[in-house]
Amino acid sequence: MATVRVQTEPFDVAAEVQALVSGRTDIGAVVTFTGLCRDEGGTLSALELEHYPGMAETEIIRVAAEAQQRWPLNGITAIHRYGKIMPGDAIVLVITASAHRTAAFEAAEFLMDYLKTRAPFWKKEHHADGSEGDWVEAKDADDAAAGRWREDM
Amino acid sequence: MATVRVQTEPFDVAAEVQALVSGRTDIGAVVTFTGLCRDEGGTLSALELEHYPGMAETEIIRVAAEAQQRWPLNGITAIHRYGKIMPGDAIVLVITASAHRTAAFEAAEFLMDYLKTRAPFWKKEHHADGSEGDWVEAKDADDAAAGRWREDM
Amino acid sequence: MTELNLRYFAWVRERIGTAHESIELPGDIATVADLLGWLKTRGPEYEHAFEQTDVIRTAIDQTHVPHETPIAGAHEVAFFPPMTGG
Amino acid sequence: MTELNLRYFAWVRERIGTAHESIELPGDIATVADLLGWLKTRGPEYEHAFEQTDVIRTAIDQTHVPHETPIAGAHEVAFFPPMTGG
Repeated sequence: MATVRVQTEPFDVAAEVQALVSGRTDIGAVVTFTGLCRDEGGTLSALELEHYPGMAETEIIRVAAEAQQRWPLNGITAIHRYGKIMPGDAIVLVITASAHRTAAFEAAEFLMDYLKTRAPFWKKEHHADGSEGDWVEAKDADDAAAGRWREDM
Repeated sequence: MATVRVQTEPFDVAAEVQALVSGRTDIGAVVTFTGLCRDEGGTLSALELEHYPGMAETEIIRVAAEAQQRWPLNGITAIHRYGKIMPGDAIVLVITASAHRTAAFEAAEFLMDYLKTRAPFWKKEHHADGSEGDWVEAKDADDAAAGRWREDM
Repeated sequence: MTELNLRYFAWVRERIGTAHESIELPGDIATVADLLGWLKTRGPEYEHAFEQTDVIRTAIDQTHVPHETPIAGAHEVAFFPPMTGG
Repeated sequence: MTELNLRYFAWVRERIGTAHESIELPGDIATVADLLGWLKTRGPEYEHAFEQTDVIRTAIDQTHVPHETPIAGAHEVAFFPPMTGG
Protein backbone atom coordinates (compact mmCIF):
# COMPACT_ATOMS: atom_id res chain seq x y z
CA MET A 1 0.00 0.00 0.00
CA ALA A 2 2.74 2.44 -0.94
CA THR A 3 2.71 4.77 -3.93
CA VAL A 4 6.26 5.63 -4.97
CA ARG A 5 7.18 7.81 -7.94
CA VAL A 6 10.37 9.44 -9.22
CA GLN A 7 9.55 12.08 -11.81
CA THR A 8 10.50 15.45 -13.30
CA GLU A 9 6.93 16.79 -13.23
CA PRO A 10 5.58 18.81 -10.28
CA PHE A 11 3.17 16.96 -8.00
CA ASP A 12 -0.24 17.96 -6.65
CA VAL A 13 -0.28 17.42 -2.87
CA ALA A 14 -4.07 17.71 -2.59
CA ALA A 15 -4.65 15.13 -5.35
CA GLU A 16 -2.15 12.74 -3.76
CA VAL A 17 -3.83 13.07 -0.34
CA GLN A 18 -7.22 12.56 -1.97
CA ALA A 19 -6.01 9.38 -3.69
CA LEU A 20 -4.85 8.05 -0.32
CA VAL A 21 -7.90 8.83 1.85
CA SER A 22 -10.80 8.95 -0.60
CA GLY A 23 -13.74 6.74 0.39
CA ARG A 24 -12.06 5.55 3.59
CA THR A 25 -13.40 6.03 7.12
CA ASP A 26 -10.65 4.25 9.08
CA ILE A 27 -8.02 6.99 8.75
CA GLY A 28 -7.70 9.37 11.68
CA ALA A 29 -4.48 11.18 10.80
CA VAL A 30 -2.78 12.31 7.60
CA VAL A 31 0.66 13.90 7.68
CA THR A 32 2.24 15.45 4.59
CA PHE A 33 5.80 16.65 4.25
CA THR A 34 6.78 18.81 1.30
CA GLY A 35 10.42 19.72 0.73
CA LEU A 36 10.93 22.92 -1.24
CA CYS A 37 13.87 24.55 -3.02
CA ARG A 38 15.12 27.62 -1.09
CA ASP A 39 16.95 30.47 -2.82
CA GLU A 40 19.46 30.79 0.05
CA GLY A 41 18.97 34.49 0.49
CA GLY A 42 18.80 35.17 -3.25
CA THR A 43 22.16 33.50 -4.11
CA LEU A 44 20.65 30.35 -5.64
CA SER A 45 18.85 30.39 -8.99
CA ALA A 46 18.02 26.67 -9.22
CA LEU A 47 18.87 23.19 -7.99
CA GLU A 48 19.73 20.44 -10.43
CA LEU A 49 18.77 17.03 -9.09
CA GLU A 50 20.59 13.99 -10.45
CA HIS A 51 19.40 10.50 -9.59
CA TYR A 52 20.19 6.85 -10.23
CA PRO A 53 17.18 5.63 -12.22
CA GLY A 54 15.84 2.34 -10.99
CA MET A 55 17.80 2.33 -7.75
CA ALA A 56 16.07 5.54 -6.61
CA GLU A 57 12.62 3.92 -6.85
CA THR A 58 13.89 0.67 -5.33
CA GLU A 59 15.38 2.41 -2.29
CA ILE A 60 12.25 4.51 -1.65
CA ILE A 61 10.04 1.41 -1.92
CA ARG A 62 12.35 -0.36 0.55
CA VAL A 63 12.15 2.54 3.02
CA ALA A 64 8.34 2.68 2.66
CA ALA A 65 8.07 -1.07 3.32
CA GLU A 66 10.19 -0.67 6.45
CA ALA A 67 7.92 2.16 7.67
CA GLN A 68 4.88 -0.04 7.13
CA GLN A 69 6.45 -2.80 9.20
CA ARG A 70 7.21 -0.41 12.05
CA TRP A 71 3.98 1.59 12.25
CA PRO A 72 0.31 0.71 11.71
CA LEU A 73 -0.24 2.73 8.53
CA ASN A 74 -3.20 2.93 6.18
CA GLY A 75 -1.03 4.17 3.37
CA ILE A 76 2.15 5.88 2.21
CA THR A 77 2.88 8.11 -0.77
CA ALA A 78 6.42 9.19 -1.61
CA ILE A 79 7.29 11.25 -4.67
CA HIS A 80 10.77 12.58 -5.48
CA ARG A 81 11.48 14.89 -8.38
CA TYR A 82 14.69 15.17 -10.40
CA GLY A 83 15.96 17.64 -12.97
CA LYS A 84 16.01 21.42 -12.61
CA ILE A 85 14.00 22.81 -9.70
CA MET A 86 13.45 26.53 -9.17
CA PRO A 87 13.33 28.29 -5.77
CA GLY A 88 9.87 27.94 -4.22
CA ASP A 89 9.17 24.72 -6.13
CA ALA A 90 8.67 21.37 -4.45
CA ILE A 91 11.33 18.63 -4.56
CA VAL A 92 9.90 15.84 -2.45
CA LEU A 93 6.56 14.77 -0.99
CA VAL A 94 5.85 12.22 1.70
CA ILE A 95 2.32 11.40 2.88
CA THR A 96 1.47 9.01 5.71
CA ALA A 97 -2.01 7.96 6.83
CA SER A 98 -2.86 6.12 10.02
CA ALA A 99 -5.64 5.66 12.56
CA HIS A 100 -3.52 7.62 15.05
CA ARG A 101 -1.45 10.76 14.82
CA THR A 102 1.74 9.54 16.48
CA ALA A 103 2.21 6.75 13.93
CA ALA A 104 1.57 9.15 11.04
CA PHE A 105 4.05 11.74 12.37
CA GLU A 106 6.79 9.26 13.22
CA ALA A 107 6.51 7.37 9.95
CA ALA A 108 6.69 10.62 7.93
CA GLU A 109 9.83 11.73 9.79
CA PHE A 110 11.38 8.29 9.39
CA LEU A 111 10.66 8.30 5.64
CA MET A 112 12.25 11.71 5.19
CA ASP A 113 15.32 10.84 7.28
CA TYR A 114 15.87 7.64 5.32
CA LEU A 115 15.12 9.18 1.93
CA LYS A 116 17.84 11.74 2.60
CA THR A 117 20.49 9.20 3.50
CA ARG A 118 19.57 6.16 1.36
CA ALA A 119 17.87 7.29 -1.85
CA PRO A 120 20.42 7.99 -4.64
CA PHE A 121 19.77 11.66 -5.42
CA TRP A 122 22.34 14.45 -5.59
CA LYS A 123 21.77 18.19 -5.66
CA LYS A 124 23.87 20.67 -7.60
CA GLU A 125 23.43 24.39 -6.99
CA HIS A 126 23.12 26.94 -9.77
CA HIS A 127 24.17 30.40 -8.57
CA ALA A 128 22.07 33.48 -9.18
CA ASP A 129 25.18 35.32 -10.48
CA GLY A 130 25.61 32.76 -13.26
CA SER A 131 28.75 31.16 -11.82
CA GLU A 132 28.92 27.39 -11.66
CA GLY A 133 27.66 26.09 -8.35
CA ASP A 134 28.84 23.24 -6.15
CA TRP A 135 27.35 19.90 -5.34
CA VAL A 136 25.47 20.13 -2.05
CA GLU A 137 27.44 18.33 0.65
CA ALA A 138 25.80 15.63 2.73
CA LYS A 139 25.15 16.77 6.27
CA ASP A 140 26.25 14.88 9.37
CA ALA A 141 22.93 16.05 10.87
CA ASP A 142 21.08 13.96 8.28
CA ASP A 143 23.05 10.83 9.16
CA ALA A 144 22.36 11.51 12.83
CA ALA A 145 18.64 11.99 12.08
CA ALA A 146 18.52 8.66 10.25
CA GLY A 147 20.59 6.99 12.98
CA ARG A 148 18.01 7.70 15.67
CA TRP A 149 15.63 5.17 14.07
CA ARG A 150 18.11 2.29 14.44
CA GLU A 151 16.33 -0.40 16.38
CA ASP A 152 19.49 -1.79 17.96
CA MET A 153 20.11 1.49 19.79
CA MET B 1 2.54 35.05 11.58
CA ALA B 2 -0.07 32.52 12.67
CA THR B 3 -3.43 31.96 11.02
CA VAL B 4 -5.91 30.53 13.53
CA ARG B 5 -9.55 29.78 12.79
CA VAL B 6 -12.36 27.97 14.59
CA GLN B 7 -15.20 27.24 12.19
CA THR B 8 -17.98 24.83 11.21
CA GLU B 9 -17.09 24.87 7.51
CA PRO B 10 -14.71 22.33 5.95
CA PHE B 11 -11.23 23.60 5.12
CA ASP B 12 -9.14 23.30 1.95
CA VAL B 13 -5.67 22.03 2.86
CA ALA B 14 -4.15 22.94 -0.52
CA ALA B 15 -5.48 26.51 -0.35
CA GLU B 16 -4.18 26.92 3.19
CA VAL B 17 -0.73 25.65 2.23
CA GLN B 18 -0.75 27.95 -0.78
CA ALA B 19 -1.62 30.95 1.39
CA LEU B 20 1.34 30.13 3.63
CA VAL B 21 4.06 29.51 1.02
CA SER B 22 2.94 31.51 -2.02
CA GLY B 23 5.61 33.86 -3.39
CA ARG B 24 8.19 32.82 -0.79
CA THR B 25 11.58 31.29 -1.52
CA ASP B 26 12.87 30.95 2.05
CA ILE B 27 10.73 27.95 3.04
CA GLY B 28 12.37 24.53 2.77
CA ALA B 29 9.83 22.37 4.59
CA VAL B 30 6.06 22.32 4.95
CA VAL B 31 4.35 19.81 7.24
CA THR B 32 0.59 19.42 7.33
CA PHE B 33 -1.40 17.40 9.83
CA THR B 34 -5.05 16.64 9.14
CA GLY B 35 -7.15 14.93 11.80
CA LEU B 36 -10.13 13.01 10.41
CA CYS B 37 -13.29 11.50 11.90
CA ARG B 38 -13.09 7.69 11.93
CA ASP B 39 -16.22 5.52 11.92
CA GLU B 40 -14.73 3.10 14.49
CA GLY B 41 -15.41 0.00 12.44
CA GLY B 42 -18.82 1.22 11.32
CA THR B 43 -20.24 1.86 14.82
CA LEU B 44 -19.98 5.66 14.67
CA SER B 45 -22.26 7.76 12.46
CA ALA B 46 -20.90 11.21 13.40
CA LEU B 47 -18.96 13.23 15.94
CA GLU B 48 -20.49 16.33 17.52
CA LEU B 49 -17.82 18.85 18.48
CA GLU B 50 -18.65 21.35 21.18
CA HIS B 51 -16.28 24.24 21.90
CA TYR B 52 -15.89 27.27 24.14
CA PRO B 53 -16.15 30.20 21.72
CA GLY B 54 -13.47 32.81 22.27
CA MET B 55 -11.38 30.67 24.58
CA ALA B 56 -10.83 28.09 21.82
CA GLU B 57 -9.25 30.67 19.51
CA THR B 58 -7.28 32.24 22.39
CA GLU B 59 -5.75 28.93 23.44
CA ILE B 60 -4.79 27.95 19.89
CA ILE B 61 -3.18 31.36 19.33
CA ARG B 62 -1.27 30.91 22.59
CA VAL B 63 -0.02 27.46 21.56
CA ALA B 64 0.97 28.80 18.12
CA ALA B 65 2.91 31.67 19.71
CA GLU B 66 4.74 29.21 21.95
CA ALA B 67 5.66 27.07 18.93
CA GLN B 68 7.03 30.16 17.17
CA GLN B 69 9.20 30.96 20.17
CA ARG B 70 10.61 27.44 20.27
CA TRP B 71 11.26 26.78 16.59
CA PRO B 72 12.42 28.97 13.69
CA LEU B 73 9.17 28.93 11.72
CA ASN B 74 8.14 30.84 8.61
CA GLY B 75 4.48 30.39 9.42
CA ILE B 76 1.75 28.44 11.18
CA THR B 77 -1.85 27.71 10.23
CA ALA B 78 -4.22 26.02 12.69
CA ILE B 79 -7.90 25.42 11.92
CA HIS B 80 -10.28 23.53 14.21
CA ARG B 81 -13.86 22.72 13.22
CA TYR B 82 -16.86 22.34 15.52
CA GLY B 83 -20.40 21.05 15.05
CA LYS B 84 -21.38 17.76 13.42
CA ILE B 85 -18.58 15.95 11.57
CA MET B 86 -19.16 12.83 9.48
CA PRO B 87 -16.76 9.87 9.20
CA GLY B 88 -14.05 10.60 6.64
CA ASP B 89 -14.38 14.36 7.16
CA ALA B 90 -11.59 16.52 8.55
CA ILE B 91 -11.72 17.94 12.09
CA VAL B 92 -8.44 19.76 12.52
CA LEU B 93 -5.61 21.08 10.38
CA VAL B 94 -2.15 22.21 11.42
CA ILE B 95 0.43 23.50 8.94
CA THR B 96 3.98 24.49 9.80
CA ALA B 97 6.56 26.01 7.47
CA SER B 98 10.27 26.36 8.17
CA ALA B 99 13.63 26.50 6.43
CA HIS B 100 14.38 23.04 7.86
CA ARG B 101 12.39 19.86 8.15
CA THR B 102 13.08 19.04 11.80
CA ALA B 103 11.63 22.35 13.00
CA ALA B 104 8.54 21.91 10.83
CA PHE B 105 7.93 18.34 12.04
CA GLU B 106 8.53 19.07 15.72
CA ALA B 107 6.40 22.22 15.73
CA ALA B 108 3.49 20.40 14.04
CA GLU B 109 3.61 17.59 16.61
CA PHE B 110 3.86 20.09 19.44
CA LEU B 111 0.86 22.03 18.13
CA MET B 112 -1.26 18.88 17.87
CA ASP B 113 -0.25 17.62 21.33
CA TYR B 114 -1.07 20.99 22.91
CA LEU B 115 -4.27 21.48 20.93
CA LYS B 116 -5.53 18.16 22.24
CA THR B 117 -4.85 18.96 25.88
CA ARG B 118 -5.37 22.76 26.07
CA ALA B 119 -7.93 23.85 23.47
CA PRO B 120 -11.51 23.71 24.84
CA PHE B 121 -13.17 21.24 22.46
CA TRP B 122 -15.19 18.17 23.41
CA LYS B 123 -16.31 15.31 21.18
CA LYS B 124 -19.58 13.44 21.51
CA GLU B 125 -20.14 10.25 19.56
CA HIS B 126 -23.30 9.52 17.60
CA HIS B 127 -23.79 5.79 17.17
CA ALA B 128 -24.62 4.22 13.83
CA ASP B 129 -27.48 2.24 15.47
CA GLY B 130 -29.22 5.49 16.49
CA SER B 131 -28.54 5.10 20.22
CA GLU B 132 -27.19 8.08 22.11
CA GLY B 133 -23.42 8.05 22.23
CA ASP B 134 -20.98 9.00 24.96
CA TRP B 135 -18.59 11.89 25.30
CA VAL B 136 -15.15 10.83 24.19
CA GLU B 137 -12.91 10.42 27.21
CA ALA B 138 -9.61 12.24 27.41
CA LYS B 139 -6.66 9.90 26.98
CA ASP B 140 -3.74 9.67 29.36
CA ALA B 141 -1.63 9.14 26.24
CA ASP B 142 -2.51 12.67 25.10
CA ASP B 143 -1.38 14.16 28.41
CA ALA B 144 1.83 12.16 28.17
CA ALA B 145 2.35 13.36 24.59
CA ALA B 146 1.93 16.99 25.66
CA GLY B 147 4.12 16.45 28.72
CA ARG B 148 7.15 15.48 26.64
CA TRP B 149 7.45 19.11 25.45
CA ARG B 150 7.85 20.51 28.98
CA GLU B 151 11.07 22.48 29.02
CA ASP B 152 11.75 21.83 32.70
CA MET B 153 12.04 18.09 32.08
CA MET C 1 -22.44 39.88 46.89
CA THR C 2 -20.94 39.83 43.41
CA GLU C 3 -22.59 38.75 40.17
CA LEU C 4 -20.69 35.98 38.38
CA ASN C 5 -21.31 34.35 35.02
CA LEU C 6 -20.98 30.58 35.03
CA ARG C 7 -20.57 28.48 31.87
CA TYR C 8 -20.75 24.72 31.55
CA PHE C 9 -19.61 22.54 28.67
CA ALA C 10 -20.00 18.96 27.43
CA TRP C 11 -21.28 16.51 30.06
CA VAL C 12 -21.03 19.12 32.83
CA ARG C 13 -23.55 21.17 30.80
CA GLU C 14 -25.75 18.14 30.15
CA ARG C 15 -25.86 17.06 33.80
CA ILE C 16 -26.64 20.56 35.11
CA GLY C 17 -29.14 21.12 32.30
CA THR C 18 -27.98 24.60 31.32
CA ALA C 19 -25.10 26.10 29.36
CA HIS C 20 -24.77 29.28 31.40
CA GLU C 21 -26.25 31.15 34.33
CA SER C 22 -25.60 34.23 36.42
CA ILE C 23 -25.27 33.81 40.17
CA GLU C 24 -24.92 36.07 43.19
CA LEU C 25 -21.74 34.84 44.79
CA PRO C 26 -21.87 34.36 48.59
CA GLY C 27 -19.15 36.43 50.26
CA ASP C 28 -17.36 33.51 51.91
CA ILE C 29 -16.31 31.90 48.63
CA ALA C 30 -12.67 32.66 47.88
CA THR C 31 -11.40 30.03 45.43
CA VAL C 32 -12.55 27.86 42.54
CA ALA C 33 -12.63 24.91 44.95
CA ASP C 34 -14.93 26.86 47.33
CA LEU C 35 -17.20 27.66 44.38
CA LEU C 36 -17.36 24.01 43.29
CA GLY C 37 -18.20 22.97 46.87
CA TRP C 38 -20.98 25.54 47.07
CA LEU C 39 -22.41 24.64 43.65
CA LYS C 40 -22.68 20.99 44.74
CA THR C 41 -25.16 22.06 47.45
CA ARG C 42 -27.52 23.58 44.87
CA GLY C 43 -29.22 20.31 43.91
CA PRO C 44 -28.74 16.74 42.65
CA GLU C 45 -27.94 17.88 39.11
CA TYR C 46 -24.99 19.94 40.39
CA GLU C 47 -23.98 17.13 42.72
CA HIS C 48 -23.95 14.76 39.74
CA ALA C 49 -22.01 17.18 37.51
CA PHE C 50 -19.35 17.81 40.13
CA GLU C 51 -19.25 14.42 41.91
CA GLN C 52 -15.58 14.02 40.92
CA THR C 53 -14.17 17.51 41.25
CA ASP C 54 -10.65 16.31 40.40
CA VAL C 55 -11.65 15.67 36.78
CA ILE C 56 -13.35 19.06 36.42
CA ARG C 57 -11.30 21.63 34.49
CA THR C 58 -11.84 25.31 35.14
CA ALA C 59 -11.26 28.54 33.24
CA ILE C 60 -11.52 32.02 34.73
CA ASP C 61 -12.19 34.60 32.05
CA GLN C 62 -11.16 32.05 29.41
CA THR C 63 -7.84 31.08 31.00
CA HIS C 64 -7.17 27.63 32.46
CA VAL C 65 -6.69 27.79 36.25
CA PRO C 66 -6.12 25.24 39.03
CA HIS C 67 -8.83 24.78 41.69
CA GLU C 68 -6.96 26.70 44.38
CA THR C 69 -7.12 29.91 42.30
CA PRO C 70 -8.94 32.88 43.94
CA ILE C 71 -12.01 34.01 42.00
CA ALA C 72 -12.00 37.61 43.19
CA GLY C 73 -12.40 39.90 40.15
CA ALA C 74 -13.60 37.11 37.84
CA HIS C 75 -16.36 37.93 35.34
CA GLU C 76 -16.84 34.44 33.91
CA VAL C 77 -16.00 31.03 35.34
CA ALA C 78 -16.33 27.95 33.13
CA PHE C 79 -16.43 24.30 34.20
CA PHE C 80 -15.85 21.42 31.80
CA PRO C 81 -14.43 17.91 31.44
CA PRO C 82 -10.89 17.31 30.14
CA MET C 83 -10.66 18.53 26.55
CA THR C 84 -10.93 16.02 23.69
CA GLY C 85 -10.36 18.18 20.61
CA GLY C 86 -7.79 17.69 17.92
CA MET D 1 38.17 -11.63 -17.58
CA THR D 2 34.61 -10.55 -16.88
CA GLU D 3 32.72 -7.63 -18.40
CA LEU D 4 31.40 -5.20 -15.82
CA ASN D 5 29.22 -2.10 -16.23
CA LEU D 6 30.37 0.89 -14.21
CA ARG D 7 28.19 3.92 -13.45
CA TYR D 8 29.25 7.22 -11.95
CA PHE D 9 27.05 9.95 -10.47
CA ALA D 10 27.32 13.61 -9.40
CA TRP D 11 30.90 14.84 -8.93
CA VAL D 12 32.33 11.35 -9.41
CA ARG D 13 30.78 11.42 -12.89
CA GLU D 14 32.01 14.97 -13.54
CA ARG D 15 35.58 14.21 -12.48
CA ILE D 16 35.83 11.01 -14.52
CA GLY D 17 34.10 12.65 -17.46
CA THR D 18 31.67 9.86 -18.25
CA ALA D 19 28.42 8.55 -16.77
CA HIS D 20 29.01 4.88 -17.56
CA GLU D 21 31.48 2.53 -19.17
CA SER D 22 32.03 -1.18 -19.64
CA ILE D 23 35.31 -2.65 -18.48
CA GLU D 24 37.07 -6.00 -18.68
CA LEU D 25 37.71 -6.79 -15.02
CA PRO D 26 41.24 -8.09 -14.23
CA GLY D 27 41.01 -11.47 -12.51
CA ASP D 28 42.81 -10.43 -9.33
CA ILE D 29 40.10 -7.95 -8.27
CA ALA D 30 37.90 -9.47 -5.59
CA THR D 31 36.20 -6.63 -3.72
CA VAL D 32 34.81 -3.13 -4.24
CA ALA D 33 37.93 -1.76 -2.53
CA ASP D 34 40.15 -3.68 -4.98
CA LEU D 35 38.15 -2.25 -7.88
CA LEU D 36 38.50 1.31 -6.55
CA GLY D 37 42.26 0.82 -6.14
CA TRP D 38 42.56 -0.46 -9.71
CA LEU D 39 40.38 2.34 -11.17
CA LYS D 40 42.67 4.94 -9.54
CA THR D 41 45.53 3.63 -11.69
CA ARG D 42 43.62 4.36 -14.90
CA GLY D 43 44.50 8.06 -15.08
CA PRO D 44 44.45 11.41 -13.28
CA GLU D 45 40.67 11.82 -13.73
CA TYR D 46 40.07 8.55 -11.85
CA GLU D 47 42.67 9.45 -9.27
CA HIS D 48 40.84 12.77 -8.69
CA ALA D 49 37.40 11.14 -8.50
CA PHE D 50 38.52 8.51 -6.01
CA GLU D 51 41.16 10.46 -4.07
CA GLN D 52 39.15 10.02 -0.86
CA THR D 53 37.76 6.53 -1.16
CA ASP D 54 36.17 6.71 2.31
CA VAL D 55 33.55 9.22 1.08
CA ILE D 56 32.71 7.17 -2.03
CA ARG D 57 29.46 5.24 -1.77
CA THR D 58 28.97 2.10 -3.81
CA ALA D 59 26.03 0.11 -5.11
CA ILE D 60 26.26 -3.35 -6.67
CA ASP D 61 23.30 -4.02 -8.93
CA GLN D 62 21.49 -1.07 -7.34
CA THR D 63 21.98 -2.11 -3.71
CA HIS D 64 24.20 -0.17 -1.28
CA VAL D 65 27.27 -2.19 -0.26
CA PRO D 66 30.35 -1.56 1.90
CA HIS D 67 33.78 -1.47 0.23
CA GLU D 68 34.81 -4.90 1.48
CA THR D 69 31.98 -6.55 -0.50
CA PRO D 70 33.05 -9.13 -3.15
CA ILE D 71 32.07 -8.14 -6.67
CA ALA D 72 31.91 -11.63 -8.11
CA GLY D 73 28.66 -12.00 -10.07
CA ALA D 74 28.00 -8.27 -10.26
CA HIS D 75 26.53 -6.87 -13.47
CA GLU D 76 26.63 -3.18 -12.56
CA VAL D 77 28.73 -1.31 -10.00
CA ALA D 78 27.94 2.36 -9.29
CA PHE D 79 30.13 4.90 -7.51
CA PHE D 80 28.81 8.17 -6.13
CA PRO D 81 29.15 10.74 -3.34
CA PRO D 82 26.95 10.63 -0.21
CA MET D 83 23.32 11.19 -1.22
CA THR D 84 21.78 14.64 -0.83
CA GLY D 85 18.18 14.10 -1.89
CA GLY D 86 15.05 14.88 0.06
